[in-house]
Amino acid sequence: MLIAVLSGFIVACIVPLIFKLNRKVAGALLSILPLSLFIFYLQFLPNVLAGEKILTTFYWIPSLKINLNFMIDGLNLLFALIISGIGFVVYLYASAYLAKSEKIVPFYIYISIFMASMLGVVTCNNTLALFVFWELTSISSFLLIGFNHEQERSRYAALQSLLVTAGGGLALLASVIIIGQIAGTYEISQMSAFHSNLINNALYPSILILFLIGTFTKSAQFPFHFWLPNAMEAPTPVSAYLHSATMVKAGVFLMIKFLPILGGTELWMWLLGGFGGWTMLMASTMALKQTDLKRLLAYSTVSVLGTLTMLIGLGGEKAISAMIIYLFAHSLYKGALFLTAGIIDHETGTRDIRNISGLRKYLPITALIGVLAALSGMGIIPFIGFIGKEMLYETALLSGQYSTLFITISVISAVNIFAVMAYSGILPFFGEYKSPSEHVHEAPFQMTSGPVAFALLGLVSGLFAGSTVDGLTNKALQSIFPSASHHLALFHGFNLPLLLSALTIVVGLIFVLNRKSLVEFIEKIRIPEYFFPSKWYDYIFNGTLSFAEIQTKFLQNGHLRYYIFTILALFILLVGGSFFGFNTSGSILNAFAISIERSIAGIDIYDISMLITVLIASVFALLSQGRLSAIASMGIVGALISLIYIIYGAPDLAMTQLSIETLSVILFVLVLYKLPRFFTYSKLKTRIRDLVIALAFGSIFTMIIIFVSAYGKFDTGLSEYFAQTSYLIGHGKNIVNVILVDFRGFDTMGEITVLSIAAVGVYSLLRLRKQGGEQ
Amino acid sequence: MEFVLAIIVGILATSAFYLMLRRSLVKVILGMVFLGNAVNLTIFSVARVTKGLAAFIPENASTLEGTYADPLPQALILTAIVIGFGTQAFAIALFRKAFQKVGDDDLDKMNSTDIMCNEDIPGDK
Amino acid sequence: MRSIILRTMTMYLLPLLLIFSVFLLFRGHNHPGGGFVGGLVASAAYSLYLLGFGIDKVKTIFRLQPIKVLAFGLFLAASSTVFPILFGKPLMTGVWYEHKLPIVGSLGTPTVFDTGVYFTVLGVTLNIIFTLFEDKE
Amino acid sequence: MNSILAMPVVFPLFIGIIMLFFWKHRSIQRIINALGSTITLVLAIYLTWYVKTSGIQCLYIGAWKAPFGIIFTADLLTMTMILVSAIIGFATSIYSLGTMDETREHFGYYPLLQIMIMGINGSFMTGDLFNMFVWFEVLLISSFSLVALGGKRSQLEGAIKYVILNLLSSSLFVVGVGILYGITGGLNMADLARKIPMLPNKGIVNVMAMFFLVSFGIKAAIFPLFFWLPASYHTPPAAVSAIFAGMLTKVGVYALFRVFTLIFVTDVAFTHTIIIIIAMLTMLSGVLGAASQMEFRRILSFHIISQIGYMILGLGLMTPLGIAGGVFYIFHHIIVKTNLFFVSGVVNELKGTYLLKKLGGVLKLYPLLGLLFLIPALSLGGVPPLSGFWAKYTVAVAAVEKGEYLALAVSLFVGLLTLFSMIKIWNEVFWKEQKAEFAAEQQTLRQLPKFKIAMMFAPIIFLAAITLFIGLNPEPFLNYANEAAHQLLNPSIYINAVLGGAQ
Amino acid sequence: MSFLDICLYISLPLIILSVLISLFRLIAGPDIADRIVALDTMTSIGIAFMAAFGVYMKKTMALDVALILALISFLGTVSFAYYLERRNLQ
Amino acid sequence: MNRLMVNIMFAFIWMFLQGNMHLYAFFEGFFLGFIFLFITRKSTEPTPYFTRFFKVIWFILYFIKEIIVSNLKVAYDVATPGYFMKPAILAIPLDCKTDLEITLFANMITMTPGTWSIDVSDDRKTLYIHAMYVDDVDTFIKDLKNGLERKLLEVMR
Amino acid sequence: MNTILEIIAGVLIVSGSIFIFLTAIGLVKMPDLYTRVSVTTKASTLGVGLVIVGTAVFFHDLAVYSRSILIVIFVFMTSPVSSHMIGRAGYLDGAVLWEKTKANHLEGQYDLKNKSLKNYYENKE
Ligand code: NA
Ligand code: NA
Repeated sequence: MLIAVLSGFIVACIVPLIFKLNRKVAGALLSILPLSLFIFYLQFLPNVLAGEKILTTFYWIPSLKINLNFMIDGLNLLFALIISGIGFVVYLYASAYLAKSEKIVPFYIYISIFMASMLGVVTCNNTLALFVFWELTSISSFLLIGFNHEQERSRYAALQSLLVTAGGGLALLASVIIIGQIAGTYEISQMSAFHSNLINNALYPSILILFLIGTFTKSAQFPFHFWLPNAMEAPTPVSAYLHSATMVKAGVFLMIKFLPILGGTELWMWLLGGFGGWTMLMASTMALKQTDLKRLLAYSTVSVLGTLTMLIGLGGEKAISAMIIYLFAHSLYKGALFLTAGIIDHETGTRDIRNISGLRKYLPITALIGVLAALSGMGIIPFIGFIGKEMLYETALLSGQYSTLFITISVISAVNIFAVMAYSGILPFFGEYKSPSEHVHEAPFQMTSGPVAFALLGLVSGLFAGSTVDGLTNKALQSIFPSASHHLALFHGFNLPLLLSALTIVVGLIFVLNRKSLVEFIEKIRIPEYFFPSKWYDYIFNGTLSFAEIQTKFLQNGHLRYYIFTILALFILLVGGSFFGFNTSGSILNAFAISIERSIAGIDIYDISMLITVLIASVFALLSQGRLSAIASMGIVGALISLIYIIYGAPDLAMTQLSIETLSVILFVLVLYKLPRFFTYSKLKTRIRDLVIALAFGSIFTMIIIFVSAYGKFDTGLSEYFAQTSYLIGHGKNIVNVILVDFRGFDTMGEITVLSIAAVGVYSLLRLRKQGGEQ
Repeated sequence: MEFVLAIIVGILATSAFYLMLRRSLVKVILGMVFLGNAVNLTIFSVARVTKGLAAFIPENASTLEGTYADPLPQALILTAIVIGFGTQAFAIALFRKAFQKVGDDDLDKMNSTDIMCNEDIPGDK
Repeated sequence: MRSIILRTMTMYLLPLLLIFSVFLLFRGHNHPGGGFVGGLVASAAYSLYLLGFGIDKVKTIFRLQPIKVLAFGLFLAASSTVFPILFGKPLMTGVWYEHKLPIVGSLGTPTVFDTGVYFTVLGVTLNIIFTLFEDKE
Repeated sequence: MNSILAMPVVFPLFIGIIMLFFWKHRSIQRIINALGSTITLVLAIYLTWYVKTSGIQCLYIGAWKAPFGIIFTADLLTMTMILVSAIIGFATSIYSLGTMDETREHFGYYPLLQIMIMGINGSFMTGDLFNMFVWFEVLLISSFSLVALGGKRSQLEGAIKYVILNLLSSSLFVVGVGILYGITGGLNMADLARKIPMLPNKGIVNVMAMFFLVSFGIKAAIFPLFFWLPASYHTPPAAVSAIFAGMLTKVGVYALFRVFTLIFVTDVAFTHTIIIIIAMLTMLSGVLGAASQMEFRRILSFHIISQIGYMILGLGLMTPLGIAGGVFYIFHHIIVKTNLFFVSGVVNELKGTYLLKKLGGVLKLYPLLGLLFLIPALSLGGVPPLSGFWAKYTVAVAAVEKGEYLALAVSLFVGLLTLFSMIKIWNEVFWKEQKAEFAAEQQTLRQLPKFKIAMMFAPIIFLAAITLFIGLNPEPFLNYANEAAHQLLNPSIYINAVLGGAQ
Repeated sequence: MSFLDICLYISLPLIILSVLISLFRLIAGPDIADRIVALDTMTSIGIAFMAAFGVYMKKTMALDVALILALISFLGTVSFAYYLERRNLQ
Repeated sequence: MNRLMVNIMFAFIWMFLQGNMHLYAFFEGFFLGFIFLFITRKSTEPTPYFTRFFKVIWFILYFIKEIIVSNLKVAYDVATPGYFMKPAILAIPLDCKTDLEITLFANMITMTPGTWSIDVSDDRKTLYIHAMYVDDVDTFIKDLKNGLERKLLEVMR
Repeated sequence: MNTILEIIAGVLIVSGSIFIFLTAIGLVKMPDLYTRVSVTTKASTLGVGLVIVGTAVFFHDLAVYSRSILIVIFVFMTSPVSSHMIGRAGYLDGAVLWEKTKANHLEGQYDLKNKSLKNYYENKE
């Protein structure tokens, strides 16, 4: 099972190799992958039909409880078969569709990654591993939407889809983590045991909302639906595969899977039912006015996804059963329709439904596919789409006190979809012949065979529902409601749903025949721009970018002094704050008292005069206009400090300080002799502000010293040890020197390394120009 | 004693940062020299300060007894001074080079890497 | 600088300062001084010569490339730190020659180390000063 | 024979010195440098294995027992850093062979590189706080030289900010060490860890903690102390940027990890809460910075900041998973970030610019480079199953465990923005077609010498392979990180290893 | 208090006072050369102070520092003069 | 002064530095001096060296007297209000020939307070000095030449 | 014996200090650069000399003698050179002479372009 999932990734790695070997048959060769996967999953069918669940375990990251555990139950198997089956068709289709494209290699790489990830999503039992695959589908979808990446639009759409779906994915991750924390497990099959823990947890609303953000973004639910129509920038096989049949269903899949885990609450019902219903209604209406064949199909897909979501929201065996059938039907007819759209686009060079009609003359097979698929989508008896729609109506009618609402929007949407299906699958082929391209001829076998199969399957599975799809869909239903079962039949007798179906067809036909006035009518409804979520996306996107720019310009403003200022401010805040914040026994005042008492006894004329000199020299350095004066005052300060070192018993320090100070002066002098005088750049106010913050910093230093010296050192063991061993072991009487070359000789090693590198750096910095490189 | 030293450190640190907040690069580097001094003196002050008694073992003894200035902070400061000198020397050379390139020691004319980050910086090629 | 007075005095100060620098180096272990100050004094001597006579003249009396001098110093110091490993002792353990030597006093790896410091400081300072001095434009 | 512990420090030093003797002999330096880096890598791998199997190791330099002399201590955190530094050093050395210009090679590029690695390794190895300052300075001064080497205007202007702000940080560091000595009378970190809980006045400990937070914070480029990084990292040649991006800030992060798990653990409620707040702000601020940039390396630079936030968040959480996540994050990040800078350098070699608006069409010409960009870029963006995802995930789970839901939200949001800016680069550099007016500078890969191409791509592939390997097989790395976290959260292990061995 | 102590209590403050007075010239200038003269004088005074302070503390170590000061300060002065001359000669 | 003398001088200085008067310290110093003279070797004009011991002593005493006298003179001027001085910048024609002679002469002038050497002309024939107490220019120059310069040259030659 | 040495040392140190003090006063009081340079020589000759000799007398120790002699030698070797260097630089920098200065033989002797100084007497003829 693991190999099955990984095979896609492995194949992705060798795609370039295969194309190098033989470019012509490579596509066909690669289609063996989904085919064999289909067969692989098909072999589980008997077991599943027998009621078994197959679980395989592979420990991947046990320390994080992330394991590649795969499970095959009815639902998973259904999805796996859809994915690999449609995958096969798409692979084959693309081998002809993209035959001349130079990007066929990346296409197969991306789509293989996608298919593998998708299989991972639908068969993985570990939520975290599932998330891994989930994100991979987003990435591969991104790469595929940006297939024509030379175009700005493609890049925009790709980025948009990625941000929306990956962003949603992160929300999903958050919910998965929190669920994992509460339930203590990441295995989906074990989570339903914690259902009550989860829904009674205080975090439940947040968990649910995060979870739904994840699934809604993937399944293009309002308000995240906008990315899907834009994603039609991708090549048609991609649209057919990812953006109608499989990836967008991943969200739906996950919602069904989590129905027993997070579902069964008011909140669940209202969020899913509400958003799903609204999405269904809105998208189907939007679809009516589309002129681009693919966008038309995309909106109808959104609408169907809304329907599915709504059904999951309504919950209950009936709803889920309806949802499964509806989903299955949709995968078939929408896949077929997309592929016909691809053929039309391929042959006529346009996807604008206003520019094409009567194509059946040249594209007879395609026309057949289109009509069959569209009929299924319209919900015409005896196609599988009809059964799905009947079940939808049935469920909506049974949905309790709000059934009127749900049935109303369901019917309206169904009418819209009816029209849309006709627009996309029937109208292009009938009427007067019209096409921008002159070389319209039937697509090759690789492109038509798959869609034909879909279209026929839609018919067969409808006609013989009870004996074909019944078994597997029943098992799929039972993987959610173990005791439930349904019996699919084309005809349930004359009931309200059938009546509504008839109504749907009638109104739908009116819509179809009056397309122009309908579109005009819809166009008349003026909705302000800011009501559209796609605009929200733009607002949020641009808003984030503007904010990013403002904050970055504010923080990273290029002025060193503001940088230093900020650092100082933070230092004063944190250090000063914690200094004044501590209330242990010895307060600061106490320390001051102790220190002053001790100090005053020791203060003498040197101290005072040094203080005065330092003060004068510093003030002079601050105010001086000449560079040399400033350097001179620096020298004086240095000399004074060495004086302090002498007074307090540090002759080595004093020597070093003096010599370094002199050397510094020389360096400054060598550098500065050509420079102009200082200018006073800043205003008085600025200077006062700077002085205040500098003073605050200086005071913190002063206070810390006073505080520390008032309390004294905790342990003097080190200096005592040095005094004892310096001569006896270290052979030296100058303890400071022995520390420098022996006790802490490695410090000195580092120190001379610093010096050396400084010298090398100075040399390289100043010399490099002369010897070439740049002018 | 520490009290006076503490105030001296305060003065030095204040001057250091006042200088570092200027627009002239030379002043900033001078500020760093001041800061270095303040830092060293701080380390000196917070250790045991004893007037006049350096940590030398007398001629005729092999260990040092009684009170003496703590030698360890002295060694630390020595290291810090020397390192400070190295970095200072580099800073000075850097300043010189920058001055040659920009023709001014005004830091406000040296912020192209932050402000013109989306352009080619003139003088780079 | 063009000054007979400075130049003449420098001629006498140079060896004086150099000898003083070595004195500081070797007494450092027991008295104030050490490799660092010694190296600085030595480089001060050459710097003085540089100021008096200019860069070309100073290169005739200091023939080595300063970078090589500092590399030598570093090498000396670094070698003295790994030397004890040959005796199975941890890095930088002091290894001493038992007898006192003329000029140097007691000889041990720390003394060698300090000598390394001396040369490094000399090389470093001269390298920096020479470079800055030559970089006129 | 623990002296081998010092080899990651001493060996690069000797290589550096030897290369100084061969000043101006470019080809000899190239050979010595590449060879030396390889040996260092082997050494680091051996040492890591050794420490992993035999526990914390100490080297008492000069045979002075702790806490009197300087000691080198290697626990698992140390070895993580040493290993990754050796990997990056090796990769950079190879990459330099392909990309470094002759002029810079003539002016000490390789010695500077080796000494910087010495400083980096020293900072990781040392068990002594002041000695750490010294190593910091060693690496800083080398990095100062490297960042300015070449003397372009942008380099100089960037270097000024880099140098001054880092020196400011060092000053605070050394003062902090001095004051800590004044209070406790110790410099050895284990000794400090032992003494600080016994101090009569604990209030000052928090003051010192903040002192070090600000100082190391500047080095680690946390909010709002990161200014030097975006000002300078995009100015030197790509090889230099790459090793800077990988290693330098991480030294600061390492220092924060060390002191805030060993020394300043007396008032975690105060200190580590502040760290968490800063971590979140760092993540946000950095990623917003990246979102607003349109220069390849500057985007990457801002991302360093934002990623530091994650690492620090792990530290702030102070739970086993948090610390482990932080350690794992450091390891992953260094490799990925270095690699991205490598890629940017190759793009620059090919197209002569780093500006996104001038770039484009790289994917069509060099699809392999596209793949090699995507691996680290998506890893940085936290796309599973690449290494970055596990890192982010671990930290995120740790945040949830601790109940820091805001941190979780921030970390996920920042993850998304990170992905966004990586995709921005991808869109602009690889997908977009280059505008005709900018295509003039471009050269094709075929015109470059074969050797150069090999030296450019080999390290990129090497690091990408590591990223993939970690991503697909994170278990051993996570186990290692957990063990490291265990050591860090139980300072007594460290203290006993250092002080116990001497008595 | 011995005679020597009295002498030192006179001379040390006198020397310090001299430093402060010289500082005035350093600040007042007016020219750079005047400041350099002041600086040079201050270093000379510094040498004397160290010697006298050594007597005061009964320690000879200050003399070592004084020796360094004598050597090194000369270099400083010469380089200042160098600076001044360069400025005017170019 | 020839090189040997300088070398011996070094040996003594080393002895002083070492603070002991043993013979071996002398040899150490001699040895080191040799090395440094070798390192810093450069041709200085070799002049025959005679130990004019008494002359030197006399000269030093004379010089110290000059220093004290002029010091007091200047000190008096400083300590009292107002100025007594009549300063001038003067050109002194030089009889000193060698670098050492000129330098010593110039330095001695400087060391006596009230006068200091500003510069030596490029042809080394004129020393420009600043003097504080110049009653008459020619007399002052003559006194200086006859006093300090003549005595110095006597010692040196 | 000790007391006599101490008294001598005390007297020497005090008188040295007085000279130093007067130097400082002179430095402030004197009207132009040239006279200031003249005055400051006192600090380095008699001032420092006397204090150092006093110190040597006080310690009465060979090591101190040798060091004192060295200091004196250094000071005597270097300080006149310093004065010469500063003064000359000051003159070239255009330091103004006191208005009561009697004569200025240097006037017009410097050739700044060729960095040379002419012979005053040669010029006259
Ligand atoms: Na008077
Ligand atoms: Na005089």
